[in-house]
Amino acid sequence: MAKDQLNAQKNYLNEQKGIKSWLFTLDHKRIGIMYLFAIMFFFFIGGVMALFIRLELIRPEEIVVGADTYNQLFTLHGAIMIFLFIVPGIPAIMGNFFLPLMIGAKDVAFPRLNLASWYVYILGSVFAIYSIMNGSVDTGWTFYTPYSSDTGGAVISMTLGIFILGFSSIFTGINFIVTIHKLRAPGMTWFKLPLFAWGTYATAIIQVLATPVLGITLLLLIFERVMGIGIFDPAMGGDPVLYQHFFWFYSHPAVYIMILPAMGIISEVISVFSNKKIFGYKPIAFSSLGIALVSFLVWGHHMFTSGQSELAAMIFSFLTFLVGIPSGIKMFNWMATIYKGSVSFDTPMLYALSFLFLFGIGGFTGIMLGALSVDVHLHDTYFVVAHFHYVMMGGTVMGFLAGLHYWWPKMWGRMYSEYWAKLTVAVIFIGFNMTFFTQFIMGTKGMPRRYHSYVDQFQPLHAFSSVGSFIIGMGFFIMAAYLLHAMFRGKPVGKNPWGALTLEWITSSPPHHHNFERTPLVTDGPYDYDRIMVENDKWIYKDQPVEKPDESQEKVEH
Amino acid sequence: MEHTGDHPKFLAHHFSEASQQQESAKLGMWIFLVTEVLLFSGLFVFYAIFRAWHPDMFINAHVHLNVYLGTLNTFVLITSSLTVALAIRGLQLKKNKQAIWLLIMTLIFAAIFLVVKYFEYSHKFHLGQLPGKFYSFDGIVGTNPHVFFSVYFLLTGLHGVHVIAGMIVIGYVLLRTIKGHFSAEYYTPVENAGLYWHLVDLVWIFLFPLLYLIG
Amino acid sequence: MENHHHITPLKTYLGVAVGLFILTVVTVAVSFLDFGPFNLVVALLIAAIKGSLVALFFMHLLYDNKLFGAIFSISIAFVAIFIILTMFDTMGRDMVVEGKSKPINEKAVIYSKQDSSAAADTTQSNH
Amino acid sequence: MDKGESFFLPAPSSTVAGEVDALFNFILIASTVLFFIVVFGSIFFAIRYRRRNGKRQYTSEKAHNTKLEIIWTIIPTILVVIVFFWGFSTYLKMHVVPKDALQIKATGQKWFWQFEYKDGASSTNELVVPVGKPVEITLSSTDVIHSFYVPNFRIKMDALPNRYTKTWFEATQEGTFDLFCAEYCGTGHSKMIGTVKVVSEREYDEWLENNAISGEGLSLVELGEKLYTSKACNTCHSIDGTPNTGPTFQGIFGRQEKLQDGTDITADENYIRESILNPQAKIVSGYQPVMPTYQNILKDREVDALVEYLKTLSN
Ligand code: HEA
Ligand code: HEA
Ligand code: HEC
Ligand code: CUA
Ligand SMILES: [Cu+2]
Repeated sequence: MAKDQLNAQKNYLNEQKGIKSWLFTLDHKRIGIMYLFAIMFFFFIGGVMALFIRLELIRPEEIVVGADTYNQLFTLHGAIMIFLFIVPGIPAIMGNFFLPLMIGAKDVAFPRLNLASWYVYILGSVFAIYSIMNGSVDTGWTFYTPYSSDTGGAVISMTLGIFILGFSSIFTGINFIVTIHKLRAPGMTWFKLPLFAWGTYATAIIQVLATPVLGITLLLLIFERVMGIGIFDPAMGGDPVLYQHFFWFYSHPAVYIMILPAMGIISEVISVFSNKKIFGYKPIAFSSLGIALVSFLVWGHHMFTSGQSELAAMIFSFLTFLVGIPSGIKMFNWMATIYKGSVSFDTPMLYALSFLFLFGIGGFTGIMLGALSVDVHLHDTYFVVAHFHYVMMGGTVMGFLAGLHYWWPKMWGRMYSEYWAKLTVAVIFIGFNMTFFTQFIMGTKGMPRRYHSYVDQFQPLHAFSSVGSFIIGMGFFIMAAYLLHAMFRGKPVGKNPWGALTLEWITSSPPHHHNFERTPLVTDGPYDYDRIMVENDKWIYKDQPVEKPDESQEKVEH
Repeated sequence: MEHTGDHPKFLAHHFSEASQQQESAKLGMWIFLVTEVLLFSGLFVFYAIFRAWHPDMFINAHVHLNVYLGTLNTFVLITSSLTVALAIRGLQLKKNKQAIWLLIMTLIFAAIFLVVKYFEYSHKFHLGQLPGKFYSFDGIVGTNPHVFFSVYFLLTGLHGVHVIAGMIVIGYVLLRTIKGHFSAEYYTPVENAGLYWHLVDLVWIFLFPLLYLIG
Repeated sequence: MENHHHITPLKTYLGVAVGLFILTVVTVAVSFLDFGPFNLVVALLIAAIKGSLVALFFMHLLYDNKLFGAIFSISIAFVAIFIILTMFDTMGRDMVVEGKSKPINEKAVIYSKQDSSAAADTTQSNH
Repeated sequence: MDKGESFFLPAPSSTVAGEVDALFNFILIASTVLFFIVVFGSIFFAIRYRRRNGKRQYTSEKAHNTKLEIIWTIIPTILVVIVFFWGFSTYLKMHVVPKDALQIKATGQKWFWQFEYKDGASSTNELVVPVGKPVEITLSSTDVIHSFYVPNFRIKMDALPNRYTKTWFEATQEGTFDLFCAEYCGTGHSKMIGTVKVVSEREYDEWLENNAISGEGLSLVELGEKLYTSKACNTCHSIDGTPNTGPTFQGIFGRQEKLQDGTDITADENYIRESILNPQAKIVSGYQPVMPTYQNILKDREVDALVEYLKTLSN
């Protein structure tokens, strides 16, 4: 019976019907959902490739794929995970869906641009798929010259694909900046913005400033390949190290494109599930901006052994450390938020705690890599591989999963099974540490990355790591199952199952087409848990125990 | 729907006021211009690094560019920038006819720019002063002169692509002006097209001395 | 609801355009003089002035929301960062240990066909 | 475990290794402490202040504490400044080559290392150095970027095409150490593994002498057999019939080869010679044109030796 109720109630999912109503929609929520499916598809592909990589590495000799195929596998795994999954991931899915809701807007500033960004994403991914099927790419996701300027394969169509994907990223970025500047609901001052909005705002700044440089870099790479213009290829009078400057000018800031929105989600989740006012709102907000700006000054830390000048290495190392401090500020503030909270251990909170644990390790190992002399030893070993999986998978993906579970009931109006969800957290957490902690040890022992085979001494560690990766795979398999189940069959939820105070929770689940019945008037902060509590979709004020007058009332309209 | 009464036709449903929509569009445009500047930045870095490495070669090579044609094109672009600016002024003052003519003039100047560029290019093609491995001119002393022509063609080529894109955008707003879509209350698309065009001009203002005057 | 737009006087526009023309003539004229390393500085200075005129008047930065100006300045700042930090590397490779900055063979392969002897020369001298 | 090997790091066997390890351990310990405070602190608080019987409560309005905030900004800042200077000083040491260092040229090539010592001695994939003496390695590459990495020495430096880079080390311990190529360079990247043999100074001098007049005493076939491994042919060509990156050498002499352009050719002396010196001229069908040229690496006699050796594999 309850199920029917949900279907009867009008929402963005059922207000219009048919495939066309999706493909031509301008509704940011639907675009978010379309991104969800597209991006999850590529996450799955990238993940399956990762499992093949691990399978191959169980033993030093060839098991399933030869050296060339292996090289293509990690290249595609890296490129897909970065450009098709994690960079667009949180902004395009959760940002699209929830940013307008959280600031009380009816839509993003440029809905048509938003839809265009989805199509551009698809176009870019078609190029990527085309390249995979036509000769593939074996350059590593970094496309270092001169290897990339004379290897065979579909380097040009792949880079072109990534070039196109860049536009999608830029469109999203422009949209978010303008939306946050111009479409906040009345009363939503800058310092009442939810921290997720600050996170996406900082992300959007990076997207706008860095992505064009990736674009021109890849264009130059293509020109180098076809015309030998002499910028990167030493045979034509160019300098391969210069390519690395170009590439990392984008790709270092890009790692903060990945992490900042995840940090935004973690701020939301920790506050909500501790039912406590977020500690240090302003430091957290400003540290996002700080990270965004400083992130442009550190790219050279990927090049400490590349033959760049010692002066540059020194500057880049110093600035690298400065990025650690704002990240630390966030971590400490989250800890202080939990202190004396009223903490519940729902699935999103478990992911948030996993985030703290794993990102902590990833971040501190980043500091090791930033130290010049230590990086000389660790560069291009599995230590780096472990570092970036800890920050990307352990950081961003955990943040992403926290967000996915936190907002899933809002997106679909239905709840997943807490039992299976909690089990999955444990499976993924354990599998993840098995897979990648071993890689730290391999790295410090000197195991270079991008190796199809290796010296025998690393065999036990590699095997252990591979077992871990299959456990992760299992975890995701269970997750896919219960989330899909929840989408259609889950128990309907009310407006606000978690008792959160941000605006997306005052509208119905799933929200209807225009987000809110009427534009909300914002008077409370997003984290005023010291004086507001939500029980059974009722906003209870500590000093005036009446229902929150305005937005929380059900109204039938449209 | 909610939009009732005095809501102007051009106002999208998710904005509450015309000024909000206009400011949003302009903000979006400015951010877009930022991405354009950074797109060019890569080529400026290319230029800066190689010029610093091979200053003599750059100086020897740049004399092969035609300063007069470059100067002419500078005048042409500045004029076209002026005409767009005046076209917007025309709309503000409700002189739509004038605006239309000024936009047409802008297009004409843009075309002149391209024609001049065409002559410059074909001359270089003829001499074999081509980028990268197609370079076959000898007569420039210095290390790797083909790199200078790579930078030259990439910078002016990317700029040329922007000129063409700008012409399309201006053509589009011109059509809409003719159709009477714009008024003194609403002319944001024209303004944005203008901004784009000024950026094209701005880039050229830097390209011109860097390539033609000092190499 | 503030819907008043600044309308720039015709005189200002024409004045700016004339200024730009004059500066163009100046920069071309100056390029025939030789200030040594300052050639670049002078040329860029004039270009910067011209650019500012376009941005402030044609693009209305002077009258518009200050945010736009800030955004635009940031983009210029990042271009500068890009160039400067990269140059810390490319210009400083010999700083600590000599002999690392120059290519072994200065000439690109496309010239080796034309004069292989010259190319061979540079190879020798660098050993 | 070897001497000095720890849970994370392999045995330190060069003069800078100790310094690198010291910093590594310092960061490790400092991070572990901070990690325990932040992460286990958070988890502890979460459990300590868990929601009892599912009831939400109003919580403290405190969201700000200047003293704390200053502390957790300043302490990490101090730590990273220490780490920065420490790391930088060792890094400089790694880059400033001592004046009296022994000079060896190392060239990376797909997919082996070629070393050239003074007096014309050379070796492939095996770097021989004396213990207790600083050794300067001048790196370059003939094709793509490779990277010279000896984990036990804690040094790594990219070898760039058409440019020299430098690194140096002073081995403190005799023995044989792995030498990896750490920069991705294609199909054979993971096979581009060599060794560094650290020997006493006397042995080193002997080795140099023997190597400089290499192969004088051997017959052509014997020399060819030696070259087959020492010049890294074995990384791509097997002698037991299994195809690898390149065709097998088993039965190569007199074999009919189908070339990529469709023509057939019989492998005779000239063909083999050309294949070694100018491998791109004729590509065997089914293989990539990835074989490096040995033009400036092999002496004439050595090419002859290889040809003779290959002949023996056909009976
Ligand atoms: C989400 C992505 C992400 C994130 C967030 C980070 C974060 C950081 N990364 Fe990482 N990194 C990558 C993704 C990421 N990285 C990738 C993909 C690569 C490899 C690419 C490739 O080569 O293929 C890489 C490689 C990489 C290198 C190059 C290694 C090499 O190739 O030799 C370096 C070197 O400095 C580095 C440093 C750092 C630092 C200092 C941080 C910092 O931001 C971390 C800050 C966080 C903390 C420090 C923890 C919390 C802080 C506290 C609790 C306070 C106390 C702190 C102190 C005392 C400092 N990273
Ligand atoms: C976001 C980034 C990201 C993520 C998430 C991962 C995830 C994983 N990665 Fe990867 N990795 C990179 C980015 C990433 N990686 C990059 C950039 C490189 C460098 C490439 C290069 O060198 O060029 C790299 C390289 C790399 C290597 C090194 C290869 C080498 O150097 O030789 C290895 C080896 O173990 C590895 C393993 C794994 C494994 C086991 C996972 C696992 O965690 C994967 C688990 C995921 C799945 C199994 C998918 C299951 C999904 C579903 C079932 C669908 C779910 C659906 C719903 C939820 C609806 N990765
Ligand atoms: C990087 C891998 C690699 C190395 C190292 C290498 N080769 Fe080759 N070689 C190949 C490949 C691939 C081919 C087939 C394609 C071709 O004909 O060029 C080949 C072909 C040949 C052929 C022709 C084989 C035939 O069946 O016709 C000969 C002879 C040969 N190599 C000799 C050598 C010798 C001698 C050495 C060492 C001194 C050596 N190669 C080192 C990759 C290698
Ligand atoms: Cu050579 Cu990797
Ligand atoms: Cu980085």
